[in-house]
Amino acid sequence: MNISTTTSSERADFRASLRNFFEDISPESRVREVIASGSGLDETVWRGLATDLGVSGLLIPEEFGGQGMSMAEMAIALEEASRAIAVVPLLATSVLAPLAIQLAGDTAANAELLPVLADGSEIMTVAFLDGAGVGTVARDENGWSIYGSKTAVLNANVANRLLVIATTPTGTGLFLVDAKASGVVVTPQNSLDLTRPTSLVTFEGAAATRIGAEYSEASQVLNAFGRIAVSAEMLGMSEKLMEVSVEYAKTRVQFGKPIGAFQAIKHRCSEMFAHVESMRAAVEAASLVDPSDKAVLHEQALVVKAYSARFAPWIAEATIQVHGGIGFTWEHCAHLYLRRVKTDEILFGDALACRFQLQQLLGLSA
Amino acid sequence: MNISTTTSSERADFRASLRNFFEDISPESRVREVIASGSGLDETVWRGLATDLGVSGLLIPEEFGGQGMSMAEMAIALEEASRAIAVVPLLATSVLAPLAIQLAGDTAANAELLPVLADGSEIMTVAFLDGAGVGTVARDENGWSIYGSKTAVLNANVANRLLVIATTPTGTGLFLVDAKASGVVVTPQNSLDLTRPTSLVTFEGAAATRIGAEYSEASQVLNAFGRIAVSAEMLGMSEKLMEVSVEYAKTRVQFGKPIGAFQAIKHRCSEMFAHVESMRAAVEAASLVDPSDKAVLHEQALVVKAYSARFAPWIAEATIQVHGGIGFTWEHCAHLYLRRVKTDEILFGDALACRFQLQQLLGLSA
Amino acid sequence: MEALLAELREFLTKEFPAWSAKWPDGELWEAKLDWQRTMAEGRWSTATWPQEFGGRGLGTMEMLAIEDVVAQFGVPQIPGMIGVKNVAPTLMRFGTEEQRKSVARIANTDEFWCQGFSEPGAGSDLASLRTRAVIDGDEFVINGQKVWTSNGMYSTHMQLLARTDPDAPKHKGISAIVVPINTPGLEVRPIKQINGGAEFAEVFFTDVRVPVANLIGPLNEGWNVTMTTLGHERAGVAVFAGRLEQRIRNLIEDVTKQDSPVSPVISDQLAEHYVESRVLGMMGAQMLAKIADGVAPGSESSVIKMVWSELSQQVDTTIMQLSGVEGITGDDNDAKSGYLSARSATIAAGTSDIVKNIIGDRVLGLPRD
Amino acid sequence: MEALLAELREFLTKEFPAWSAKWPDGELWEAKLDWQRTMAEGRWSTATWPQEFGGRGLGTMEMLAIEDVVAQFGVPQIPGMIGVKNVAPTLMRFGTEEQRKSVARIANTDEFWCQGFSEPGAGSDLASLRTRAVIDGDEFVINGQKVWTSNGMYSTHMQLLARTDPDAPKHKGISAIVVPINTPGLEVRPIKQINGGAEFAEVFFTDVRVPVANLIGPLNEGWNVTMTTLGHERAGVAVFAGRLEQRIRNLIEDVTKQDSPVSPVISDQLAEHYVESRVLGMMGAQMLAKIADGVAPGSESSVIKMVWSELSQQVDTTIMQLSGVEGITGDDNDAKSGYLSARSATIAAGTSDIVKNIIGDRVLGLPRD
Repeated sequence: MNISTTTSSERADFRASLRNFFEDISPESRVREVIASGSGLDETVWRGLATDLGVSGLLIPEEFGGQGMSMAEMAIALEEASRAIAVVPLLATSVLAPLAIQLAGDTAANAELLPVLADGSEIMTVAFLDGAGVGTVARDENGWSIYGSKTAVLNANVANRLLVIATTPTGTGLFLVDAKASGVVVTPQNSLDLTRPTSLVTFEGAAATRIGAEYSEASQVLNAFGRIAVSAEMLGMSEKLMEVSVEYAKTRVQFGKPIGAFQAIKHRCSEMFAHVESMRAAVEAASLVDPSDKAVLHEQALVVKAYSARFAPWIAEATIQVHGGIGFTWEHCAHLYLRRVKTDEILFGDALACRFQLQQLLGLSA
Repeated sequence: MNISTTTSSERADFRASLRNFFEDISPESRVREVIASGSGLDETVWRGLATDLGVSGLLIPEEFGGQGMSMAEMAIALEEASRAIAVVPLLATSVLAPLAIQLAGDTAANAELLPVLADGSEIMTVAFLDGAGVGTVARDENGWSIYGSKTAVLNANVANRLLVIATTPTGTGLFLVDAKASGVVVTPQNSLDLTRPTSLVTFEGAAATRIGAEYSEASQVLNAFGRIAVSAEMLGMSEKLMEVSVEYAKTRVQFGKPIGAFQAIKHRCSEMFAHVESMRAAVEAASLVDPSDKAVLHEQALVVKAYSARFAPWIAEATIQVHGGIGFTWEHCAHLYLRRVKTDEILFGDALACRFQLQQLLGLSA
Repeated sequence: MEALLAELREFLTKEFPAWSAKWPDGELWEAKLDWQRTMAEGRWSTATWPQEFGGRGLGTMEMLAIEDVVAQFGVPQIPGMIGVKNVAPTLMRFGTEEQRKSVARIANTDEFWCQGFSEPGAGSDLASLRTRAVIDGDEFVINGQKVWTSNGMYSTHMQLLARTDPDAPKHKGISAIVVPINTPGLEVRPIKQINGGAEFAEVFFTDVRVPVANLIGPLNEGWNVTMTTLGHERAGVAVFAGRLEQRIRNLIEDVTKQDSPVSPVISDQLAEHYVESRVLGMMGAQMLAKIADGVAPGSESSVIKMVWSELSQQVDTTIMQLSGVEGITGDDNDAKSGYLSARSATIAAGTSDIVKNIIGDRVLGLPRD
Repeated sequence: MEALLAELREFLTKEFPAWSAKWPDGELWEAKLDWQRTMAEGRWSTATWPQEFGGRGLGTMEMLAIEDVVAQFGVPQIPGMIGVKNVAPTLMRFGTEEQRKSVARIANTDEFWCQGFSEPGAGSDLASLRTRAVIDGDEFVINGQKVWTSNGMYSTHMQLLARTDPDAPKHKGISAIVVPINTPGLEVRPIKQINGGAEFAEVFFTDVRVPVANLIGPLNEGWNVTMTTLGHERAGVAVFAGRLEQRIRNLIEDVTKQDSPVSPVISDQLAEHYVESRVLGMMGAQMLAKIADGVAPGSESSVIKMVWSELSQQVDTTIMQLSGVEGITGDDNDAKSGYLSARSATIAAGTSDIVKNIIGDRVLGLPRD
């Protein structure tokens, strides 16, 4: 991958323009409209990200119409989009899909697929989690066919094409499947996260194109990027929830004073702040790791995910607690964040699973 | 065992007389004197417990000069003695030793040993924990001889005779060894607990008398009683520490008000109270279990120990936190309790070890 | 006691299948009302009421035993619980002769009552409520807003707490008033919760007029009138404690039946829940034993409430963790909705912070802030 | 920077073995003082002092790099740290010409300073201190008591904070005053801690008289005089963060070398400590990078202090747990004394409660109580 990294002051500018963008066109009221519509996609935001801000192409080299940037910039986009709980397939289409393709090292696939991702003209998603008790296998039957099922496929309901990680006769491969192909069934799930619908995708001999060769190592690197990406999302949401909690604590009066004057509330807010600052340090450090140093990337990704997946849900839960009854209502934003945070917690392994992998790296586990 | 249980109002009277006794003759100043003397035994308190209050004989049948009572009464004595951090071998000599002997079901041993325990004329202790990396074995060499070492032997420095649980050629046995016998070396340890010195006891072919027959099942029952006993101790200490903390929180003024008015302190005290009440319920329930129902006894003992070993240390630590700097001084009582609580936490298995055994009972562990 | 429970078992063995046959969809509102009428006819829902009001005059322990048997049969909860458990006892004790006529109608679902307590500005600090009731001739004129009114959408009447003397100290100057829900000026709107349910409502009062005769108990004594009967609920936490213990036993049994073993860390976490729930259950049992001995429960109910709410929330979080991907995709919808619903455990009926304040202030005698 | 560190390495390679040869028992007080003199002669302990005071005029980053190298060599900490790090900078900035003469003597251990701040009634709430200094002619007459005075037993001088205007608001009316320890009326008693150590002292003042010329900075401005130089210590927490991360790495390495594997639950707990310490280390590194860029650190130091103190306490508790029976019998005395000592981590230099208040009040702008 041919990437460059901006300076921290350039990144601050980038963050400011994203924040303005989302505040303008994706306020919470708009998010709720899109959720109610059931479409699972805010077209306006998506077009804006692709065309005005170039976010869809951040991780795509300039030769393929992208910006040729690093995870350091994409982390900011993920933070800001999640802060706004925007209903766009940013993680699936602009992070996982272009990285999955590039990690396959297939020149033809890069040339075909990266440009349509960079300009946002096509929505793709990566199907990486096997359905319960069902693996996904690829068979070479005069061309590849996929059998099995994938669960929790992000934004599959709006995707044109699916990148499927499947078991091959000799290992693991990455495959491109048309979402409308015969033998592909996309069934929307009753997802916890209302801003990012997931689907069960079943394959019954769906025709597929293989991208690149053996993919098992690439799949590990993709997981590492995935962990950093969802951690950035959790950071953006946690920061927002902390701000919402602090604001409420300043204004809500009970027993004759703002509740933020009570230590139980004040200290909860201070702990939120400490966790947000910690997550920020960890996401920044992980997103600046040189991706060619795979061992370091793997370790840092596990650390940041283990931390975020443990404390971001705590912050979302504490936000409801600080708000009391009002935080438990559908109308309050807290649950929208809680739902998305809990989803990020699980994707690419929860905190316990990441710590288990770290134990292995540290020689603690047999 | 021939035991009877008192009513709860009789037990309340018993508690009151014990509380008075310890407040009178074992105030903290006295405890510190005995600690400083290095003797590890407050003779006055010990005599009083044996002769005035009959505590040494609580768990010993009347036919052997004891009171023929149950763990329900002994739990109260352990709570009150530990509340006063009295420097007496109550756990070792009046709980573990008589139970160890009676569990062996050896009529002659009962007749010989229980009366001198009941009247407090002899101090015995039970050596049950193998020294690091060294087992304790008994060999039949024209009479039994013991080899190996035991660690953390409570009050061994003042004991006349030791009850040793050792591996026999066919299983496990209980053995009586004279503390002054040739081949027995008692080495005082640098114990954390200043009120209940432990020793390393090494045996190099020390002559021993076997009590009863195969002891492996009895040893399990003894462990269960041990767990209930140290939980009762932790309850007594936790209650005292809570009271000390609450008292301090009412009087210590910072930032213009008593610190107990600050929620951080108030809620810490409320949590202490909740844990103390929980421990009280658990100790009471466990100490009222019919000992002949071994499965129930085993389970309840694990539950009460798992709970107490987790939260009593927290209470002792929180006491220091509530007190700030003064709680970190040698002169404040907190560390004397912390040291004894942490010791009780470890004896008969810490919370994690007890939970592991519970997992096995629940079918959770392979 | 045994004869009583035998009678109950016989009753349920006969009536529950009959009701199930009559109502294939037991979740229907009408079906639930019908079940409540059946339970009232048998004088089981109202067993603690005095006989002259159609009850059996039983004590708390008997009622708890009855509830246990009822739970074993798996019959639905009666929908008018608040009326039966909270409102009716208040009316029996403080109500006028006219008001007491509601008691029988509450039992047989002719009337369905809610309680108008919490307000947007008065949640944890309930006594700071500001809904006003001003006497104008022989009527109260009520203005203000209530929130978190359980069953507000289905009720015919409200037991309202309103401020009748704004100059009195916070806990004084509050009165309890009967307000028919169909009174002009009163509007009820459902509150949708984060789990999608809507068991609560907001209620708005704009110049709502009811007769002064609707006052329950003395004027300006509504706080005491209401808190006295809230005490009836106290023993309930002991039952909650036992149920949570059973729930954790069931969860662990389910886990042991799974094909793939869980992580040793989760296993230990389940054992931790088990230990805490066992101890909670012991506290609950001892509290019930005290009640059975005629001793009024003291601080136990606050401690049990505090431990129960935190533990039950943790258990739902653990279940969600056990469900993994199935929890976020809705393939295990019970885990998902249990997790979301459990967020209220440490908020409803006094947040954990408030319970800790109460223990600190009232039990430990710590200085108030 | 590299040349500087090379010079330091050369210095330590020569001087440390020489010192070790001279003092077979490096724990002796005289040995430690001798090492401090050696470090001062090399201008390494005083590297951040301006050159005119015998320093090297270096910045924070260089000092941290120096401390890293010093730590690598495993040389003892200098005993007069408080004088060198806290008192001397204050005297250089606010002291009279006479007072500044102490600076060189602090470096070479001719003078040994402590700071008299905390009082029995003024711990977390330091500004409520009540030790009085009343001007009587050209002397202060001092009465009161200090507590938790680090190195109080070994000091020749104290930088005292005393109240000189009892009518002023809490943070005003406090002055900083030089008090020689041998002044009549002053008594120092050691405070024994729960781990058996006695690095702190109580100091009693009974009509202690010192010249008004001993005032440091303006009268009644002692709070600002002192807090300004306390700021010098701030960057230190970043170093603590890095050291805790390393400590946890070492602990895990030791555990992996054990013969018997630890429980999977403890393994997970160690991994949890590892994750938190790695993140803490990242925060520390980013804070240092900011300082290196000339940006003043803001709220980071409070957050790092809070996380550090809780995590380091947890780690010592885990070590005690790993030691099991050996911890309570003293067979693993490091675990035991580490556990006891760690109780002060959440108390010393601001309790965790106070740090959370500071973050809430100053960083988040929450209303003060």
